[in-house]
Amino acid sequence: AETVKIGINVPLTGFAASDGKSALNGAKLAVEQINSSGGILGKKLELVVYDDQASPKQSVPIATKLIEKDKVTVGVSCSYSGATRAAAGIYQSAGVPYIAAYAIHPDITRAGDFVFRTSFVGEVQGRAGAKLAGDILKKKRAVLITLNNDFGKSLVAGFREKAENYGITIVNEYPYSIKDRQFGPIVARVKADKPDVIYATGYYFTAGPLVTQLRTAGIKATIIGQEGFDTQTFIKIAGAASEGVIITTSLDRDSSSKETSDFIREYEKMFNHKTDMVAASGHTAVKVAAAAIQHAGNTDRKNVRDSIAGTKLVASTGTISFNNLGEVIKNVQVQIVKDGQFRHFAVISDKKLLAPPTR
Amino acid sequence: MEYEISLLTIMGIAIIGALSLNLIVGFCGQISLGHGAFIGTGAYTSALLTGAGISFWIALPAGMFLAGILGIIVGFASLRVRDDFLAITTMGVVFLFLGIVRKQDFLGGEMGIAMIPDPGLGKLGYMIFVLSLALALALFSLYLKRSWMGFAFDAIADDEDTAGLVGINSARYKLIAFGLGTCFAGLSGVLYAHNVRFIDPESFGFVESITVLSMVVIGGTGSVWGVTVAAAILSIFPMWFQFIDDYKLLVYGGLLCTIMLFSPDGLSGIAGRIFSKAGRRKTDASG
Amino acid sequence: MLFLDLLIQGLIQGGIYALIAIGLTLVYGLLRILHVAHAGLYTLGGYLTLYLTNFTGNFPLSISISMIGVGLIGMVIYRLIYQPILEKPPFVALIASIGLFIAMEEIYRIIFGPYGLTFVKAPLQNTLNIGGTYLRQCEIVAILLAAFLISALTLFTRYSRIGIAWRATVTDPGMAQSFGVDVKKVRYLNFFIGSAMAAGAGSMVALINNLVEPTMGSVPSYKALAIIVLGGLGNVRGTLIAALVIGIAESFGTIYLGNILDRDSIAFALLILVLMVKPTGLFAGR
Amino acid sequence: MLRVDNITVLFGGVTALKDISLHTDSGDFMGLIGPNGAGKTTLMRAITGTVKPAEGSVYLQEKCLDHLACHDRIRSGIGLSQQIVHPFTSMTVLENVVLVAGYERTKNPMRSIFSRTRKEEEEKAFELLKLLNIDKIAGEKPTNLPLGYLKRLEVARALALDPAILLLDEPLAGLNQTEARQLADQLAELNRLGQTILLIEHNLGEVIRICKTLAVIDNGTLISIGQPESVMNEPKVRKAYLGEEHHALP
Amino acid sequence: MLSLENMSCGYGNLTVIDKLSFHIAKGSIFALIGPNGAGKSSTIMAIAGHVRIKAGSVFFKDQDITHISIQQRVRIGIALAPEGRRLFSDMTVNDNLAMGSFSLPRKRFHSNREKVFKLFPRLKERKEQRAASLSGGEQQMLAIGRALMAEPELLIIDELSLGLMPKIIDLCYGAISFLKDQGVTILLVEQNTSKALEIADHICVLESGRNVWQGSAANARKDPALISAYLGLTEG
Ligand SMILES: Nc1ncnc2c1ncn2[C@@H]1O[C@H](COP(=O)(O)OP(=O)(O)OP(=O)(O)O)[C@@H](O)[C@H]1O
Ligand SMILES: Nc1ncnc2c1ncn2[C@@H]1O[C@H](COP(=O)(O)OP(=O)(O)OP(=O)(O)O)[C@@H](O)[C@H]1O
Ligand SMILES: [Mg+2]
Ligand SMILES: [Mg+2]
Repeated sequence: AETVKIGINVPLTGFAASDGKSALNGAKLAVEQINSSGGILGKKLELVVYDDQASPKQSVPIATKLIEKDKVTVGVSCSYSGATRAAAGIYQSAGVPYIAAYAIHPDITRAGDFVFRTSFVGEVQGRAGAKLAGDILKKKRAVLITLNNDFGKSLVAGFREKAENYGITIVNEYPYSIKDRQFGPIVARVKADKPDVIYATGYYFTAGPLVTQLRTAGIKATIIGQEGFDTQTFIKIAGAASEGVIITTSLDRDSSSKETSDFIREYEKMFNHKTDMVAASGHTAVKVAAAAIQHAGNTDRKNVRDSIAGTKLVASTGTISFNNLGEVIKNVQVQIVKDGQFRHFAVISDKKLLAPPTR
Repeated sequence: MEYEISLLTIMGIAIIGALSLNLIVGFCGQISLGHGAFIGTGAYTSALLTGAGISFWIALPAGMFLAGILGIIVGFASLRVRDDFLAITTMGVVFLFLGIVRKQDFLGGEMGIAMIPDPGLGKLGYMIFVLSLALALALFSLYLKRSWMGFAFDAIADDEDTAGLVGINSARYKLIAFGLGTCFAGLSGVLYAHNVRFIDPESFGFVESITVLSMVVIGGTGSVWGVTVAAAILSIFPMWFQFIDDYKLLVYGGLLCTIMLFSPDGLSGIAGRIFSKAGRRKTDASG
Repeated sequence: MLFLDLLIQGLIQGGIYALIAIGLTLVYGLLRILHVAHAGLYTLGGYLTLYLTNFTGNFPLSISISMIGVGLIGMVIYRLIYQPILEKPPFVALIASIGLFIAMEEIYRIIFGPYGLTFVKAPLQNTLNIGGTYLRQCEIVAILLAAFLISALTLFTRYSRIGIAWRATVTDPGMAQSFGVDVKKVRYLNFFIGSAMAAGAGSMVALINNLVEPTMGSVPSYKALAIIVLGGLGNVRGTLIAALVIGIAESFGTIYLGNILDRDSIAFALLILVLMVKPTGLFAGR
Repeated sequence: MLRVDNITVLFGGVTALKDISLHTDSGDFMGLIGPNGAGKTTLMRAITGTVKPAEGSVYLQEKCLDHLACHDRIRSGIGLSQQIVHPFTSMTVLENVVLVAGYERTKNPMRSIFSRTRKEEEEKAFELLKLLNIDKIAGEKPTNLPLGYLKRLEVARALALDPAILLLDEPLAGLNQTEARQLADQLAELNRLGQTILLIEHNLGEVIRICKTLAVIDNGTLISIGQPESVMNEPKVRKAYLGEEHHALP
Repeated sequence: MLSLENMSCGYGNLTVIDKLSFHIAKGSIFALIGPNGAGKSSTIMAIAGHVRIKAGSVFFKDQDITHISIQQRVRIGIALAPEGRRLFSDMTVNDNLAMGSFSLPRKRFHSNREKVFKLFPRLKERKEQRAASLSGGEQQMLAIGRALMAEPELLIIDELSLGLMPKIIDLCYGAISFLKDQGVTILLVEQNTSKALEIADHICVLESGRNVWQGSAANARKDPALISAYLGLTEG
């Protein structure tokens, strides 16, 4: 039978495999959900998945292949920024819509009007972090521990941008690389800085050891993380040290939204693994694509693009719409670790603060 | 067709990269684990220049030139340290390169450089351009191998001290090898940058250097056509092996390992054996 | 105070590096192989210890079994991969080793999953206050284990005459045999000890981070190479000192050079500087 | 021709050569003998620049070599055959010699890229192999060849440089008596044709038979130099070199 | 003491020694002579276990040693000073000697070393020097000394006089006669034919991997035809 195809490039092998797997699982769950409720346009939805090892070198031919050989209607990137940015140009020039699930490089959507992103650009979330620290928590002295890649850098750029507005002094910033797990020197220095809040960017595998080591050294300052922390594994790694860590993210575990709670429940059932933000992003991206195709009423790529641009969808990561650049507009969820679980802490919905870039 | 074009372009770029390393490793016997740095130098130079509005046709030689200069500087290191020490030093060069690029805002830092201008040849035109450069480099390599320079390289690769004792200025030859090799590495970097049109530090790291080296070794160090074939195959290996997706890297790693085990002299060794066997059979038959 | 803290952190890191690198030095020293896959054994050590600890609840027992197990696997790797290509030019073994390392990481990912694993109940996590410096028990144990294993190795090589057999085997295995050295045994033993030490390091790192990932060996794979080269290739004492030097340099460098160079580049910048002055490392081993 | 002025070589605490001065004339055939470890090879290495003397200078045809790198010294006119053979194992015996014979072509690396033909060099190399009686192994790789052949290959390579002076370090070792005699005759013949030679050798019989001058080094110092017969008759030479029990020439 | 029975050996597919037989009596000196490439070194290395024996057998002290491992041979009393010396070049003179006595209890090292130093005082002076930096002759002394450290019953020496000055050659031959008087059996390869004829009890002449003459040295000395034949031999 004929199907509607969505193409996915995702790192399934190599260093980025764990994120790739989560994102792909999220996407698979979305397909499962859609198909079990009748598919779209009366056809089944099908994913065409290729492993890109998070490498731009591979995502380029993959994009070409998805467009030309597999004739997908929409492309979804479940990969990192480099691979996504390189592929975005291909999709744009072929006139095929492309949705980045969680890659945060600002230039991705600048490839053109066929490229969208369902996750926050780093700056937006960074600004939310600043509001959280200064406005909600009323902290004054911040230390930044920055993951030295596009993710960490853009988050921190946003944080810095708004810090002053909320009365925060940035005492110091310490960069570290994504491969670091030992933060002894940084921790020693942070201790001497005596901050009252620490804005730490990173992924769960760097954040877990980092938080443990900060607490071991007797540092009591509040730790603010972001969506990179957002997985149960983070809590497992850091154990008791993770209690009280606050993060900005897209996924509200205590959400009253049916879409979100269904996602969390069904994900765990289907994959026997706790869900995380990356999985929710993959899920959301596919849902957005599917809804747009349904809405367009056919698989004409140009029509689908227009329909994506006009999206207004309740997804697992909140209510989604796009601005003229293709950047997502949605609220930022604030979660806190309590008794070994992420719990609702606050929602930031300040439209002006969260406005994504428009050019 | 576009898909095939993009694969062939990638292939051509990889062949240029591998042949350039072959000049250093295969011809002159100087092991280098840092080729990514020179490819990266070419890519960054051209990306910056064309980004600033300068023509691709100027950026291309500029990228080669700068990579070659950097290569000669590293070549000076090879005059001082040898063998495994050199291997690790060149590996250090790649990490240093990355470390510096990462922290330099004008190089895009961690974010890399996006929207690198199109050279304006069209996809097909670009592919033809890349493939003809690859062919030219292969021919040049073949020529070089048979020239007196190649002969002197052989001697240096074999035994540097003795080469000195028969009057060969191995320091100069080594610098030339590094200069030439890295200059062509720069070429492959330039071509890469304008093909993918996005570059970031990670694309030119240690893993990339090792990938190029494994093309050379699997092809058979020093064998021009062997290296060419190996680069062609390995560069699109991930695409070919999409169907075994989850096991792709496992197969790749296993393949590197088994080829080394069963044919340490690489493809050219395998081919050599097949031909000599075939040749023998023929003479058997006739005799 | 900050100075002292940084120094101590540098020593801890250096101690862990030493454990990994000394195993690698042994292998390099004997076979002249840049054994990148050593880091794969380090990762395996972490996984085994983690699984065993979660299963038995006994960390000392688990780490011992893991070290022995990984030591044996090291011997198998030697037998299957390296022995057949010993006579070939060095980069043959290097590429084989890299291939093996890639394959190992992928096998771990396929078997243990791509996500990091953690201890169900991580032992030795209590914090001790030593004169104003806070350290966890596991960090102290890591240092002690490094010190213990390395001194045991030094004594063993000195008093068992295995050291001299080792060195003789390096220069001329054939002649070493002719004077009664069982070269095969020496090589197996060497791989056993080297791999077991890698497993010890992997286990301690697993515990300190409470995290084991398929890719946890990627940094040690090349940093350990930098360390053994800095130490003079094949020189145990030199490796130990180089490991500590790099640990401390990184500790201070992260703070004072962090905005110019990242951590990995610091180690290599140091390495290149030293090699330009002393082309055969801090302590020539050959 | 070749002049060595007051050379002293130190290895850590060991003084390998003490203030040695030596001089060969054009067309000379000088034998250099001395006990094992006397410093003969070290002297040769000081001349070619592979060891740096603590003091002293080396001149070749009145040109000071002190600040030249090894390959430049060789190019100034030294042909060297080493005590421990070092053939290029990846090349055939013939190619070993061809490479060296092309010294003019490899002189300037930049120009070497533009020349390809090896015809002349091959002919010349083959002549040399014939001269040394190893032409029948021309096409073989040196890896497993007996030492006797490799020694002669070293000599052939040295000759391929058309050197002003030929430095030979124990070229006869590893050859049997017949072969040694043959090679010695060929050397004498070369010398007769005008080749200056400095020969280090333990095979006294041959040395005395073919050399025109004889120098003796003991313990890093030159103890005697002159006509072979008269030198060999000096008691201190006999004592150092032959041991007390020898009272007559061999 | 040592017998070869129709031994053939070689490398890969190449056979270099074809059906060689000889017997060496205990306490005698046996010399192998022949032109370059005749296969002398190959024979020796086959006895020491380094070259693959393809057919025939080797007996030592009435024990079949054709297939025993290399490292066992030194324990039953065979020590080797090979062609090219093959010293442990990165190790000091002292360590090289220590390796010589590796198969013996540790305390024998000192007493044996004293004996070697007495024979070659030069080595004592160079005790802490790296073997690779010794002069050619010193290296040869070390190679012989190292073999002696193993207290062999059968001492195998390839190219004894290579690169040695006459005085040391005499010294070495003196040492060999001395060892012979102590009951050590010696197998020599020697290019210097006259020397070999002088000292050996028995000789065996090899040519292209075949035994062309075998017998007592006394007979050989009396056989001018043989001497001229051998001296007249050219290689190949
Ligand atoms: N790198 C070095 N370090 C220390 N000592 C050295 C070094 N090289 C040579 N020697 C010593 O210098 C002395 C002279 O050595 P050289 O090789 O010149 O002797 P030779 O006269 O050539 O002897 P032979 O006839 O045995 O070859 C020897 O005692 C040797 O041990
Ligand atoms: N490792 C090897 N592989 C293949 N062939 C070899 C090897 N070693 C020696 N040969 C060949 O075996 C033959 C016998 O060599 P061998 O070294 O035994 O001669 P030899 O009598 O000791 O000569 P010499 O007097 O020069 O030492 C030669 O033709 C040689 O080329
Ligand atoms: Mg000498
Ligand atoms: Mg021999």
